[in-house]
Amino acid sequence: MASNQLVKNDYVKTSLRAYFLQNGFNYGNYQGLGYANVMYPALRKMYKDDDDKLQAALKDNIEFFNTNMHFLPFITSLHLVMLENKTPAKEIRNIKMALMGPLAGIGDSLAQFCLAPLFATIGASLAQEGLIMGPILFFVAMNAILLAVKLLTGIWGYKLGTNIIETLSARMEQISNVASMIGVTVISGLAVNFVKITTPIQYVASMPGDQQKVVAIQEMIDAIAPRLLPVLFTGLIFYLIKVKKWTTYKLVILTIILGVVLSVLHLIA
Amino acid sequence: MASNQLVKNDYVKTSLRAYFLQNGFNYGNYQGLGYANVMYPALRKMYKDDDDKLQAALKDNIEFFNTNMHFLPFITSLHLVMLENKTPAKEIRNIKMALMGPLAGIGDSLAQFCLAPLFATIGASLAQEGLIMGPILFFVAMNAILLAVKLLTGIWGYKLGTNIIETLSARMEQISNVASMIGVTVISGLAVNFVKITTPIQYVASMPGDQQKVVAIQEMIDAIAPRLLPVLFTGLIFYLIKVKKWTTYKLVILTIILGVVLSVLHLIA
Amino acid sequence: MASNQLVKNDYVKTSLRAYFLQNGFNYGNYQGLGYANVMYPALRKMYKDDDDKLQAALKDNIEFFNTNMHFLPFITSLHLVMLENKTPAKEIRNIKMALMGPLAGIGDSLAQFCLAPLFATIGASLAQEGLIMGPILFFVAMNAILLAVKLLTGIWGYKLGTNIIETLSARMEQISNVASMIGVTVISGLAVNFVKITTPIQYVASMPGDQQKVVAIQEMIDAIAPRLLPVLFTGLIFYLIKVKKWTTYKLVILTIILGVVLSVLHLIA
Amino acid sequence: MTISIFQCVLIGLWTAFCLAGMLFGIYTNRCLVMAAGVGLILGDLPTGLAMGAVGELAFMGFGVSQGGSVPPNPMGPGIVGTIIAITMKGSGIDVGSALALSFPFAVAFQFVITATYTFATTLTSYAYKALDRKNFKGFRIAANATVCIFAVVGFVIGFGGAFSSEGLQKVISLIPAWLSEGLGVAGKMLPAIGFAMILNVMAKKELIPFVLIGYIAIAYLNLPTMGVAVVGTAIALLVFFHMGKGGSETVEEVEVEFEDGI
Amino acid sequence: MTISIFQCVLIGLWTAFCLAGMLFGIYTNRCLVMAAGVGLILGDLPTGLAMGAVGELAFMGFGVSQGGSVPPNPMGPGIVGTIIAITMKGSGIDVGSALALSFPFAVAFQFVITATYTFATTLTSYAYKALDRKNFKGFRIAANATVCIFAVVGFVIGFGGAFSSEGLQKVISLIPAWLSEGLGVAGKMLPAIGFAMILNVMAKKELIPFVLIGYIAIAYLNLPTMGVAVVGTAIALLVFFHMGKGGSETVEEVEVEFEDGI
Amino acid sequence: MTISIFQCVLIGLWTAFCLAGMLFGIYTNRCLVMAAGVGLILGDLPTGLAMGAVGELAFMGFGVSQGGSVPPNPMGPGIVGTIIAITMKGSGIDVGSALALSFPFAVAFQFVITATYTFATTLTSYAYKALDRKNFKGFRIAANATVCIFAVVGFVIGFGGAFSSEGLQKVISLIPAWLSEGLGVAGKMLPAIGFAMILNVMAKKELIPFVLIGYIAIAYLNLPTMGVAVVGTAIALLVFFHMGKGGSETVEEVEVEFEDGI
Ligand SMILES: OC[C@H]1O[C@H](O)[C@@H](O)[C@@H](O)[C@@H]1O
Ligand SMILES: OC[C@H]1O[C@H](O)[C@@H](O)[C@@H](O)[C@@H]1O
Ligand SMILES: OC[C@H]1O[C@H](O)[C@@H](O)[C@@H](O)[C@@H]1O
Repeated sequence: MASNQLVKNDYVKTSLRAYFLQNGFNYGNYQGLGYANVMYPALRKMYKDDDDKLQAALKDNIEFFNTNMHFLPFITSLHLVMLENKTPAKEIRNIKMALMGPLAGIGDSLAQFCLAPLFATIGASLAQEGLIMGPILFFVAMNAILLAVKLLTGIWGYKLGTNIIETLSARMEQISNVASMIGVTVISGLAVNFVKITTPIQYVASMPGDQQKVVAIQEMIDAIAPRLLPVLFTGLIFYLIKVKKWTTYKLVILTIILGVVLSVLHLIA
Repeated sequence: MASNQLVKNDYVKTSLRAYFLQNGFNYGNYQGLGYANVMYPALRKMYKDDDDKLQAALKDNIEFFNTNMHFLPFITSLHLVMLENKTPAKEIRNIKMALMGPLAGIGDSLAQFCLAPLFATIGASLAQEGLIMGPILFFVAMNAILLAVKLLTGIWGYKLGTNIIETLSARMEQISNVASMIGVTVISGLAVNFVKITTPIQYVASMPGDQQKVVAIQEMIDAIAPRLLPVLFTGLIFYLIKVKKWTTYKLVILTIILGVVLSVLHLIA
Repeated sequence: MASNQLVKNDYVKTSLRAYFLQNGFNYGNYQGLGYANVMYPALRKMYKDDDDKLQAALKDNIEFFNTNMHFLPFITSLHLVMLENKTPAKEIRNIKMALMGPLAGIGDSLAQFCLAPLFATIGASLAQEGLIMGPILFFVAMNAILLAVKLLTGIWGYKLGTNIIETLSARMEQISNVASMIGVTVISGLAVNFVKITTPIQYVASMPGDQQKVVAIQEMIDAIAPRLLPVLFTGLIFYLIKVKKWTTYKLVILTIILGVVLSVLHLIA
Repeated sequence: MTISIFQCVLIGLWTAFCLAGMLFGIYTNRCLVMAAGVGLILGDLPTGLAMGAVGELAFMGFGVSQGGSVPPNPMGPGIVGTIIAITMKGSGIDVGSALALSFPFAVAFQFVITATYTFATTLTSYAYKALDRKNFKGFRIAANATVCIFAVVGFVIGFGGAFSSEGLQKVISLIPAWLSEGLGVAGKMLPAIGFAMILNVMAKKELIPFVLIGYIAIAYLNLPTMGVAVVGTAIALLVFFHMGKGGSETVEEVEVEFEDGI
Repeated sequence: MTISIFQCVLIGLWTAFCLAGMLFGIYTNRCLVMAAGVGLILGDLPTGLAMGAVGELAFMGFGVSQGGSVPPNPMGPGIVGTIIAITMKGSGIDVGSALALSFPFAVAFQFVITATYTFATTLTSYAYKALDRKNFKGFRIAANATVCIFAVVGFVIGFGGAFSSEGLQKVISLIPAWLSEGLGVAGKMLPAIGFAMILNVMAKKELIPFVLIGYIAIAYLNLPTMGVAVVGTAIALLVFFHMGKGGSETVEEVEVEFEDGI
Repeated sequence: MTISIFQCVLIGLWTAFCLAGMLFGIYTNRCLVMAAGVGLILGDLPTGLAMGAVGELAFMGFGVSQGGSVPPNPMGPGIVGTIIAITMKGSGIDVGSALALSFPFAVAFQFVITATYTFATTLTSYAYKALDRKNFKGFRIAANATVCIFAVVGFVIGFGGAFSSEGLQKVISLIPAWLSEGLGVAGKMLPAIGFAMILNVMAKKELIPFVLIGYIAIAYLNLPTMGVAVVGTAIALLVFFHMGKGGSETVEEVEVEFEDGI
């Protein structure tokens, strides 16, 4: 009779199942179904002969869950270690919930705000030169790195065991703060870089001696601050989202109307 | 009989009277006379039938006062709100005095160290190209912004009322610190930018094979640090002011003599 | 009979003797012999008629000592002041030992990580143009500044006397921290600047319409991060030193083998 | 240019794969990737790549789904936009205009996905019921249902987009020059929404300095993306290591103050 | 070139307005503004603008009056300097030399203003007395007296400067080339005084990093003024949000004050 | 080219002076200085300067001895390398190859110096014994012995290097092109060791931000060395003044964690 003791391989397998975390995503319990499903084979092995326990364990873990999938293995590994150590269910739940938020922050910052923009920028510039390498590099680099993240965090959680967990969540919080500082820096930079608004308005100033001089408003704006118009427009959108609680739909419509009207009036280009 | 209750309009009017704050400036009580004068119409309305109270109020407020005029309305509005709420005179005075310093810091940093240099630089560069827009832009931009500051701070003070005043003055201190950090950054930058000293000294180095090479001292200085001479000279002046307590007159004379003598000796240009 | 009271000149002389601090350097007591020797003339004068005391003083000071020689005069001056004030030997020793570490940090950062790289870079660039001024400037500038440091710290220690010594060592610790922040910044910058590794690998991408395009790997690396290879290599070496405790010999051999092999394979250039 | 039924099916399958990949987190749901595939299938890789590049940059800010939020979907430019760009190359539609024209689709797809997530909430009770009956297979079906729906949705979008491309071309060729130019201008403004959305999720007032640093790095110092990230990292670590307690204790209260934000 | 009596009056009125504007805080007392007006009045706007630009940059550091301090007054270059530059354009005096020649005036005017402020201290006791008699009108006259004196002083300076311009020209044409060149060199050094004065008022040692940052921003990164301000703001806010109030001892208090946030 | 015996002696003396100067802290033990001297002595200053420049930059990271550590010695390129470069100029050896060829010597000299310091430990007991006998002169001899040994060692190295230059040339001319090219490549990688050694001594994890700042300053902003130092100073002072206790409290823990470092 095969053992119901988990071996390292079970941890790795569960880590890789993070890819399935969002397969049942919904607005009720978010990644809850997925979480239970990711854990399923390991739980099945632990409670090999005990359908009641498996049922209970799955039901417990269907509850609301939401984190960044690439850092999920850290949580699942800890979870399994604790189960094997017979940690009380309530404690496990606490830790799962405590880590979920910070890891979402860390993971989203890393994957979506740092790695993706970085490789997308490089990939796009290669694609712009007509090289198929562009999308390939993007796809391969992202997946290679994120696969590594999954495996490393999974193994790290496995090795870490339970002993230092208490200090962990505070630490994660701090690291998450750092990650969001970096993320905000990058996103702000990208916003400035990719939102493009300039004005073609010019006027002709008459100078002494019947000379004339063309004065471009855009140049004066640049003298005040480079890329001022994109910044102001992004600020406006931000305000509409934050304070006026506009939906994306309204924002897109506003932007398109503004763009078309101002372009027709030759106020922006 | 008209009410002696102040309405919003009285606050706005008093805010605009900030323009008169320095009309009686003197080295005795600085803006003391001005402050009383700015408050005059509002006080007149409050003590409509009571010349004694008006007299007392004015006398109280002639005392020493000094702040940045553009942020004054914040103080006058709070002052009026408190008067209407029958806040004890001593308390009003405390708040007036507590806010005066930090607001001077904030206002001077904003107006004199950030806005003025910014628009003066842009205006001067337009003027240099022969465009009358230069001085006009400078004048209009400065006054539009500073008028807005007066109205906004005035209305803010009015809305804020008295309830959170205690925490305010500490807060102002902090903001004032931030403002002076920004101010010092800008001023240092401007100093480096606008003080101009270079040396034309060169010497001819003989090289192997009877070749010769002109070595410009200025280039070596630049290699050590760009704009080193202006920085050193500004540092010297700073030292003379700070440690030796020199007056402006002495400094101007020193600079002119230095400039003329070193220029005649072809040591600087 | 000449006084055995020290005069200012004795302090200056002892300060200048800092040049001899490392004349007896060894891996037993480092600058211990040197320290005693630097102090010798002053001690001789103090204990003019008392060989026993001189003997004891010298023996005491042969013990382990290690600091940056240019900042040594600060310690020797304090030492002498304290001796004259009859400070208990134990206390003197404490202060000597407490200052030794931070001053090593400050001095090494200043001399070796800031001044030397600065003037060496300038000197080398002049030398590269064939100007003998290069080495001369380097030598004169370094020695002039470091001589000034010796004299100033010596005089400062003399003036400071003993009264504020207690707070000093904490301060020195802080200043040393600041110095190492600056030092690390400069050294990291220099590493990035002076370690040079690039790859000549190229491949030919076929494009639509039978066109071909040469894609240089180095350009793609630069797009990810400039000077990435030198940074990675320096990181590798750092790891080998820190974690694997490799000696310099092994590192040099590894580097030479790597360089030769990869160059032969045309992987780096 | 017309699209064969075989190509329509291929595009449908490709879109199904890419959209499902969004849930798998494998970054196929990006304009850069999708457009290249469509280009290959339609035999015009260069236009596919060009469209992918332009759309990727414009949707950079939208390429983010955080905390369950659903941004406009890159299938807009990546699938529909690329079809437009390739089939109408001869009629004066360049990738810029195709991008602008595809925006309404991106928003429409966003609707569809939001609807899917909402509808999928029923899966939970289904799963509970299956577990009650110890029907573990049923539970696993529920746990994988969303991704299956996505594959179907993706196929429909891809196939439909390709199949109706002729009708699409007719409609689009009616668009006057001033409008398509205006749409182009609007297209370059649209990324602002994506970035503002992210900043809205992340922004606490303590992060304002980092917003400014990002601005400086790009607008004044012209750093590349990676450079901005390195600068951000340096300063974030500076705060982390050297502001010690100040920093970490602040955090909790920050969360509280989050509501009133910047 | 000679100046008509009518122009002299106009320049007097303009100067009166500009100087009074210093107290009103409307930024008319700037070289850029004053020189343009003088240029208009004398019918040579281009020279007025050129002089305004050069003088404005040189007096950038002086354009500040803080805590009641009185810097050299821009009427020097803005009024007198511009008159010199315009009337002596033919005699080899360019705006650079005119700037240098006007410095003594700038300092002299600083004297006059300081004297006015000192003399105006008598207004206070006058106001008190008026109030004692409930003579509110008297109080209000006192409260507006300084600005009236300024208007008169401004008129005298402007009118006088214009009226005596011929004498001025004679004196100036006696100045040898080496001297006027030397004065030009000195002119470019003079702003140091203004900046050092401001730094002296503001500087605590805690602000040294910001002095360095300003230096880096200009000398190494060549940022424009606004860029320097943005960098300064970013770092100041970083300190504000993440380091508490500053100074070593204040950290504890920071913890306490944190509740009320920004 | 051959070297006269007189030149050999001169090079020996020069090397003795330069190496002793390492202990005196007068910065003669730098490639830039030593190579120039050798160039002068051999009558080929230009090559001496070129070699000095190249070697100085390569050994920048080694130009440091901290806490008693002994880095590869610049006498390698400065003395031996320069001799090679000058004498073999005609045989296709440029300063780059000479640099690479001199590395083994630099490491060998490092051995010799380490050995000297180790051997010199015996001086301490000698000094104690001398003091026991109140033989102060003996004490002083001990206290100056290391520098004397260095002078001798320096002379031997300089003289020997010059004297054996012909044999050296023969050996070197046997080196194939691919190897000398490879050595050149390795030469440009070697500074990494020096820098990593310094960073190892200094680095605590709290300093990581400064490592990044150094990287940014050079790799992205192309600042000169002095600029990097100014940036570092600005930020270090910012930490010093504005993070107060946060900073200093960390420090203690830092000391503890120092062992495991980054
Ligand atoms: O924010 C955490 C997490 O939330 C949701 O599950 C999705 O938006 C994910 O993309 C994201 O990683
Ligand atoms: O510093 C506050 C205030 O002081 C004085 O009143 C004047 O110098 C004003 O310009 C300044 O705003
Ligand atoms: O680190 C202090 C000190 O240690 C040793 O004595 C030597 O390496 C010196 O160069 C260094 O200054």
